[in-house]
This record gives sequence, structure tokens and C-alpha cells, in this order.
Amino acid sequence: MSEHVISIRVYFGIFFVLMALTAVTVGAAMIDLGRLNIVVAMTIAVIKATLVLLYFMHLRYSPRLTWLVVGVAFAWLGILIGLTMVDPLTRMWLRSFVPLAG
Amino acid sequence: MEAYSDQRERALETTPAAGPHHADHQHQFDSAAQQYDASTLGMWVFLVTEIMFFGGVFTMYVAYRAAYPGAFGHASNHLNLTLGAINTAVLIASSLTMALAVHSSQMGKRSALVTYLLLTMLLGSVFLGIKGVEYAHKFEEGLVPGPGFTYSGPDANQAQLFFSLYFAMTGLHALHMVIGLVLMAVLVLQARKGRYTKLYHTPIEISGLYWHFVDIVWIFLFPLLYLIARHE
Amino acid sequence: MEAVEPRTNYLNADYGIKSWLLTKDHKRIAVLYLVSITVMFILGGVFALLVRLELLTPGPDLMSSDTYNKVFTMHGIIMVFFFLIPSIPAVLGNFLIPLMIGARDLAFPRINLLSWYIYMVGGIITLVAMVAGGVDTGWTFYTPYSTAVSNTNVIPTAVGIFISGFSSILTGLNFIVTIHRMRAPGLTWFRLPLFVWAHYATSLIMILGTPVVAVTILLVAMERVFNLAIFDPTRGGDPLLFQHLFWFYSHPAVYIMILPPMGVMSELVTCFSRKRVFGYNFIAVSSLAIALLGFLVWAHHMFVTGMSIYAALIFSFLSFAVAIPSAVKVFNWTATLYKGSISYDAPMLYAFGFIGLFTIGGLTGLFLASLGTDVHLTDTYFVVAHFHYIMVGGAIMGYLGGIHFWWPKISGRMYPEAPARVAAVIVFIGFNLTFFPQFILGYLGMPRRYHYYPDEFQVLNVMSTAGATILGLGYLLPLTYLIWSLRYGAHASANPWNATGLEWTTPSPPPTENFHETPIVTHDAYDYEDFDFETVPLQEVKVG
Amino acid sequence: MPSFFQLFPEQASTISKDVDALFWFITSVSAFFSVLIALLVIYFAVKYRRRSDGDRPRTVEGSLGLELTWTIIPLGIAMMIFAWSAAIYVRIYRVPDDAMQVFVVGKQWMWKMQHMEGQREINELHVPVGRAVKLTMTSEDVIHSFFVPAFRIKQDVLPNRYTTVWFQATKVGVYHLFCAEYCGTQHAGMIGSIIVMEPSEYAAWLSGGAGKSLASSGEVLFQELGCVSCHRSDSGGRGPALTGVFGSTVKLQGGTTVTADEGYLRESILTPQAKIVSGYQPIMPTFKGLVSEEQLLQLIAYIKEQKSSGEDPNHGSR
Repeated sequence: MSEHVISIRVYFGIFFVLMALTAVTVGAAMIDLGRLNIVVAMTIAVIKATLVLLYFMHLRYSPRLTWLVVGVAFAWLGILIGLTMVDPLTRMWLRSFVPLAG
Repeated sequence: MEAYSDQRERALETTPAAGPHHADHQHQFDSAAQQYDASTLGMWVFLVTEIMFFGGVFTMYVAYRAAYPGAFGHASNHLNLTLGAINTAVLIASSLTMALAVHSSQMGKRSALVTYLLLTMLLGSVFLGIKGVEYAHKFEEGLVPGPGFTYSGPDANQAQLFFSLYFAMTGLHALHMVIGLVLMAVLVLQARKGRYTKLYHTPIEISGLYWHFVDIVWIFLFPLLYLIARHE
Repeated sequence: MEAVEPRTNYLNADYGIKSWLLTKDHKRIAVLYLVSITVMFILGGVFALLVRLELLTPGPDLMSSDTYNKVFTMHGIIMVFFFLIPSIPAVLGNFLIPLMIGARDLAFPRINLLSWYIYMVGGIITLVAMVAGGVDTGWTFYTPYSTAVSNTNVIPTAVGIFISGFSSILTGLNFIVTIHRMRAPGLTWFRLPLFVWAHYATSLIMILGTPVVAVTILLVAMERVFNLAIFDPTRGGDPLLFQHLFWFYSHPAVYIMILPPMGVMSELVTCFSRKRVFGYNFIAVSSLAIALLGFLVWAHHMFVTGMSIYAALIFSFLSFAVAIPSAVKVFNWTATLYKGSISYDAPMLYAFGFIGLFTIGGLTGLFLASLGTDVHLTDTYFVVAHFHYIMVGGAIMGYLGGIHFWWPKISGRMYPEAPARVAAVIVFIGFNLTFFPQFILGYLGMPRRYHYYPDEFQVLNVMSTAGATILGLGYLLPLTYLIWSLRYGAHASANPWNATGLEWTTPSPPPTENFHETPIVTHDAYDYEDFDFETVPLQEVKVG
Repeated sequence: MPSFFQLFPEQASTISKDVDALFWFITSVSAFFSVLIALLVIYFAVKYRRRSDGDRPRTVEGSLGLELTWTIIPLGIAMMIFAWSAAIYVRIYRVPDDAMQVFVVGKQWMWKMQHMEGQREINELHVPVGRAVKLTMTSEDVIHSFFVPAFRIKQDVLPNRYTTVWFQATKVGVYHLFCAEYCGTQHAGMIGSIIVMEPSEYAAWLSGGAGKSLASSGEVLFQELGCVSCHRSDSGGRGPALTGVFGSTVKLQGGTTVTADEGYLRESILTPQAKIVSGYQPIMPTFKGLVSEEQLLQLIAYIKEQKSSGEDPNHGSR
């Protein structure tokens, strides 16, 4: 049984980090960073999600197969978004297509 | 993975094959350990499908935000940031109480388990309540896509895309919350009956995985929906 | 063969409707699926015949355009979502995977039963929508036609398909966990039958792809119900985005349909040539390669849609790559025949048919992966012919081959051999006569989904309709004699084909718990050289 | 028109021979491999048929060399087809600069064509032989697809967007035009003819019954809709002057730029707020619902003719 008991202190620690990161992401959104705004927001979201995955969801103490499963999920999410976006992002390069109007 | 059949071979040594069914696992498994491993793997695989399910909507979001950054920025500012941020905090807190519920079940503390589950349900309900208030505001302000859409900002058409995605994403998320609440209600009833012990509490664990996943979805929804172009 | 003694097996362990509807036995659930998808197959087949009858003449004379559009739509929806996708996985996979890996059941028997109920609910909703007026969007539900224009039953049909998607997801989930966690001692990954490998790859596609199409179809319904703007071009929506999300699943779905019959092929070819499969590792890994690469090629359905030409170049390139693992499989099966001891039993005839038709189906895919020719051929009958070679010539041939092969295991009875061989030949001839002319029609430029057409296309259409009639008769034969065999067929021994594989080590039909003792595996798959052949003369077991 | 029964479609455009060459190349590759597999299967099935129930064939071990051979050779052939076909594809969609322009609007269930000279046709398109023709197409409702088998071209026609394709006919005659993307009840009836004529006959056809040219219809609209009050020909208007704007690079607010093509002009008329030209106020109202797809194309034809140099405005060339 690959069960692992995490101490309550760790749970509360992660909780406070998550709360702090929420405050940071709201604060960062108020500052004009240009294109960096979205990068900062997404980086913080990824960090928060990773913390939840690793500690609340015990991924850190899970077998390698679980890591593989999670990895596959995000890889396929990447395929879905990445390969889909190849089309709209390059659509106007050669043909005179402007995406849409309306 | 490769070693798994060896693992099962070991399990067989302690549990005679196809022998009398033991109370601590279902008949198709050889041991409680195998059942536990299968159940958690099953939940993780299910979460993969959930990631792809939300992934479809996220793809739509990415495509349209890339096409209409301005419209999305303006429309985003019509969302209530305070309520959104409070909800984020509420949901993270509910994830904490859920983690504590799992912890209590691992320790075999029945009453703490029930308390934490109820707390999680309470926080989940608060989240849904606040979401309901936000939805009501959107209806009053005419920000619901369709013929009644009265939006004063520029690019009203593309703003409809934003609000459609807002309702689709938060709606699907809320639906998952409701399912989670139902799951937890069942867990509370079972826990009260003493169904879960220090040795057997797999349903608590895998429901916890589900609840944290719903939290993760919100962790992405919050900045994507509420935090665009807030500095303008 | 020894006298038949009453023996408890999964079929006679319990009686009554309730014992079936509440069963958690994977074998009984497989039988439930077998009955339901057969009904769906007959329905879809009737629609196909209606389409072919209408196209016998150039004019619109059998039905109105509206009806015709609904008929081909229902043919597509029923065959794709309610027959082909569940066919081999839900029937043969459900029945055989636990048997093949030496387990007592799938990991989650209740979820398995739930998946059948979900399938039934989705199917019934779709059929009700059909009876209540039908739907005319084509099985592809392209927006904005499906969201803004069609005034048919799009919403209930979409909901039905959305629901049935979860049946597929749960089946895939169950298989993955079962294959990971419940293999018998000694059954390492590279000792697994290739049927199991194929189903593992199929399950990956089911869990990774199905959710995307589910949410997409759901949003199409939402757009109609709540007037959301998701794909609506008048509010800035991009109809091509729908196509991307739709094909992200629906192209890999083709591999959901073809990987399982490929798995069946490996079992048939080895058993009936009594040889270890040639290049086991390559066939196993090529299944995974197909599952992965299959997700990278979807936009080859969109080369003329106004998609970016750079995206078209990338997707075309990747589409050629996915052809390779399929080719590897075909070459390996052919090489397996070399120096074998080949018998011509009915399942093997289907296997020969599969190899031939799948080869043609796969190779004609090159025309559609290739950008320059796809522009001319896409949306024509060339595409129709191509995917029917894969889905009917490949998937259904494989399905029928598998059903014959495992029929003794499932039913405990032998089917009559002579009519089975005749049926296999008729299906092969009827199939080619139906679909080969359509390649030419497509090259000449006849578009798909046309209710009526210019006169010069008639001769080929008449050939196609004639073939469809033969094909339909060919399918009726197995339906008849298989049902006949349930009562009059000879009793089957545990291993009538002298095949390796754990499923043949347990009696036919198997007991509810599958194995009285958990088997311990010490050999590689298809180890026919060290196999202990039973000397029961085959003739005695068979009736034909 | 094609005969009663045929096996090969007509070749009537410059691209069709190239497409067919590739088609027959892939056909021969496919035929070769199909026959190879079929012969091997039949040969093995006969030669190694089970002669007695006691047959115990020996295992033939897999061979890495063989596996690599039948991986690499098909891969090589596939890559060759990819390169060949990609070259043809780019040709089909890269419009030559000297192409004459025709505007196409698809709707359920008809094709509406507008020539630059003002002729309008429904479900028929007259074109001269030997001249490149560029089609700029849009749809009023659902997705359609402009398919001329004899030319080997096909392009989907989308609502709210322009797509383009071109062809150059090589043979005088009448050819099928099909809608190839399912578009509803009368999809099979959304057909028409491409009528390829000798240039002289085409000129005669053009001059018969010609009304105002597309650009002059656009000019009338430009006056009627009041566009002219802001988009004055000098630079003092409240909106940017449109002389020479087509094909130029426009600076937008926020520092980005955009090429002023048909799609950009269309968007600017229907959704003026989407892209504001740098130095101007977002004051233009939308003309969505006020102009039809055909009128939009007329306006665009007019704007295209407002060249800054003294080019001949009567030709649709860019």
C-alpha cells in the first residue's frame, strides 16, 4: 500500500502559501506589465496547481505510474491547445485571411 | 509497472487464489492492497478525462482570447473581482479541510473525519452561493449572452464570446462542485456508520482527489476570467 | 468429444431478466453489449440500404431531400457512435480481457455495468430523437449549420451522443486499470496477447479523446438551448474551431475502431497458422505509436476549410507518419504466415479479407493525407470509399472474424463451418462491389451527401447499390446461423481451435469466476512451438 | 459535358495535370503494395496450407533488419509524396498577381457571382480561357465549398470571412460546379456551371448587358452611406483617407500593424472598433446589418481602386 501520511503542519503550510499566492496574483494583475501580465498570472496558477497536486493530492508520495498518468494528461492538453492554435496563429501569413470580424 | 505481476505474486502467497472472499476486498481482487492500488489508479485516470474535458473549453478560451484580446480585457472588467477572489480563498480553504478529512481517516479518527467533511461541504456551498450571487448580478446587468445582451463596452459581439465562455466554464465547474457535494454527503453518511477505518478509507481518498482537482480547475479559471487587463 | 455434462457456467449460473440486468459479470455485460450493438448495427444497416437505394437513380425519387439528409445522418451517428466505437472493445474486449490476463473480472465490475446502462440511455435518447423527427446535420455536426440553421432534433441527439461518450470513457478507464493492476502472476507486459495491447492503446484514446468531443458537442447543444456564443460566426465565433475540437477526437476515434480489430487479427493469424507472431514487439509498440500519432493528425480533415496553410503542412506531414505503424502491422502479419500451417477456417477467411481491405483502405489514405490530391478528393465519394474500407472492410471484418473465433467460448457452441465460409466470401465480394466504384466516383468529383447527382455518375452508383445488396445478405447469414447454433450447434470444447491464450484454458463457456485457480504464466504469447496441441480431431467438434 | 460513363475526370485547368500526375503516382504506389501484400498472402496461404492436423510449424524469429526495411522504405516514399503534394497545394492557394478577380457569395442554396465589370450571375460563372481567375468568397449563412472537379480546386466558403482560391482554365467548355460541404436540405441542388469561353467571346459576353462596374456601384454606396463625410480624399477627415490604403501596411493603435487586405476592410466596416488606425478616434459606427455581403464586396472593390499612383483603375489586379 503506497499510502503516506502527511503531517497537518505541512497541509497548513501549503494552505498559507496558496492564499499568499492568490493575493500576489491579484496584486500583480493591478500593475501594467504588458504581455508579462498573462505570463505572471499563469506561472502563479501553475505553481498553485502543482502544490495542490504534490501535497493535497499526495502525488509526491505516489508511485511512478501516477506521475506518468498526470504527465500524459498534461502532455495531451498541450497537444490539444498547441496544435489547435497553430492554425489561427498562422492563418493570415500567406493567404489574405483576417481571422474573423463580426 | 513491470514489477507489478511480481507484486501480485507476493500477494497471492498470503491470499490463496480464488479462495474464500475476504471482507476487506471485492472478489475480483486478490488483496486489499491490490484493490486500493486499482481504485486510486482508476481515480487518477478519471481525472485525466476530466482534464481533457475542461481542456476542450480551455482551448476555445485560448483561441478566442488570442483573437480578441481587447474585447476579452474589457469584458473581464465586468466581473466582480472581490467576489472572485473571496471564492478562490473559500475553495482553497475547502481543499485544506478535505486534505484534513483524508488525514483524519488515515489516523482512524471518525468524528474528526465527519467534521472536516461537513466543513468542506459548508465551504463548497458558500462557494456555490457566492457564484449564484455573481450569476444573479450578470442577469440583472444584461451580461448573459443572447438577445437580452446589453453591453455598453466596445466589441459587444466578441464580449458575448467572453461571457459565453465565462458561463460555460464556471457552469461546468459548478456542476462538478455539486457532484462533489453529493459524493461527500454519501461519505458523511457512511463515515457516521463507521464504514471507514484506519485500514479502509479508499473512498475518502479518491473523493479527496476529485475535490482537489475541482480546486485546481478554479485556480486556472480565476486568473483567466477575472484578472485580464485589470490595470487599465 | 466427451459427453456434455451439466456444468455451471456464466450463462446458466443464474436465470431470469434480473440476473442479466443486474449482473456484474464482465462476460454477461459483454453479451448485453453484443445484443444492443447488433440491434444498432441492423438499424444503421437499414439506413445504409435506404441511402444506396435512393442513389440507384440520379433523380430524387425515393424520398425527399430532407428525409435523405436525415437518413444518412442517422446512418453515420448510429454506426459510428453506437456500433463501431463500442463494437469490439465492449463485446470482445469486455469478455476476453479478464480471461486473457487471468483475472476474475475487470477492476470495476459495477462501473462496467454502469457503462452499459449509460450506453443504453444515450442510445435510447438518440433513437427517440430520431423517431420524433430525426436530425439532418450529418454525424459531424458542423457549425454554424448545427447551431444556428438546422431546425431538426439537434439538441436531444447531441445529448444522446454526449451521454454515450461516458460509456466509452468508463470502458477505457476500466481496461486501463485492469491491464495495469490485474495481470496473472508471470504475465509481464511483453507476454500479453496483442489483443490486450491493442485494447490498451484503444483505451488510451478513449480516455484522452472522448472528453473533448463530449464537451464540444455539449456546447453545441448549449449554444442552441441558451443562445451562448461559442461557435457563432455572427458574434465572432470561429466555425473552424469546432472542426478542430471535433476532429481532435473523431480522427483518433478511427483508431478506436481499427486498433481492436488489429488486435483480433494478431490472434487469428497466429492461431490459424500455428505460429508465434512475427515481430511481437513491433506490433505491440506500433499500437501505442498509433494511439500517440493518431492524436497529431486530426486537421487533415480540414485542408480545404480555410485553415492556415502552415498548419496544413504540419498536419499533412504528421499524417504520413501515422501510416507507418499500420504498415508495420500488415507486413508482420504477412510474415507470420511464412512457413506456418495455415487452415482456412471461417475466422481466418475474415482475417485474409481484413488484410486485403485494410491495406487498400490504408493506402488510399495516402491520397487524403497528401495535400495536393486531398483538395480534389476531400468531401467526395473517394473519402466515403476510403473510410468504409477502414471501418467496414477493416473493423467489421475484424469484428466478424473475432465473433466467429470466440463464439465457442462465448456461447459454448460451434457455429456451422460451411455457411460461415460462404458468408465470409459473400461479404468480401459484396463489400468490394459496393465501395470500390466509389473511389472512381470520388475521383470523378461526385460530392458526398448528395441526394441526387448528374447522370454520368449513375453506372458506378448502380454497381455500388448492387454490391450493398450482396453485402447486406452477407451480413444476414452470420446473424442467422449464429442464432441457430445457440440451440443446434455442437457443444464446444475448451479449446476447439488449439489456440494459445489463457481464455482457452478455461471451459467453454467459462464459469462465472473465469478460472478455478489463478493461472500462472510461464510462456510468451503465441508460443505454438511449445504448445500442447489437443489431438481432438477438429471435424468432430464442428457440424458443417 | 462529360459523357455517360467515364473513369477519368476532365483536365481543364493548369493545375489539373499536376494533380493527376501525383494522383497516378500514389495510385501506382498503392497498387504495388496492395498487389504485393495480396500475392504474398495468397502464396503463403497456398504453399503453407495445413496438410495434416499434425503440422507443427517452427517458430520464425523476428528480424530487426526486415522491420527496419519495411519501416524506412514506406517512410521514404511517404516523405517524397508529402513534399510533392505540398508543392502542389501551395500552388493551388497562392494566387498569381495578374489574376482577374471575381467575387463569390454562397448562400443556401445558390452561388452568386459578381464580376469587377458589374455583371452578376447566379449558379453560372463565365470566365475566359487562359487567364488566371481569383475568387474571393464568403457565405451568407453556413459553410459551403466551391468545388470544380475539372479544375481540381476546392475551397470552403465561410460565413463572416473571406477565403480565396484561383484557377486558370485551359479548355473551352462547360464544367460542373458543386457545393462540396454539406449545407442543408438542398445541398445537392447547390450546383452550377463554370463556362469557359474564348477571350473574344468573353469580352462580347461582358459587354452585353453590363451595368455599372462593381467599383462604381461601390462608389455610389460610399456616397449614400455617408462614408465620404469622414473618409475624405484629403487627409483632413475624421477617418483615415482611403486612397492607396489597399495592400498597404496600416499602423494601428497600440503599435501593431496590419496589412489592409479584403478581410481587414471587411472587418473595419462591420466591426470598426476592432482595429483602430493610429492617430484616429474610435468614432465610426458599425455598418453591420446595413450592408449585404454583396454590397460589402462592392465597397471593397471601390476602395481597392483608390490607388495613390495613376494606375489603370478599370482592372481588378492588385
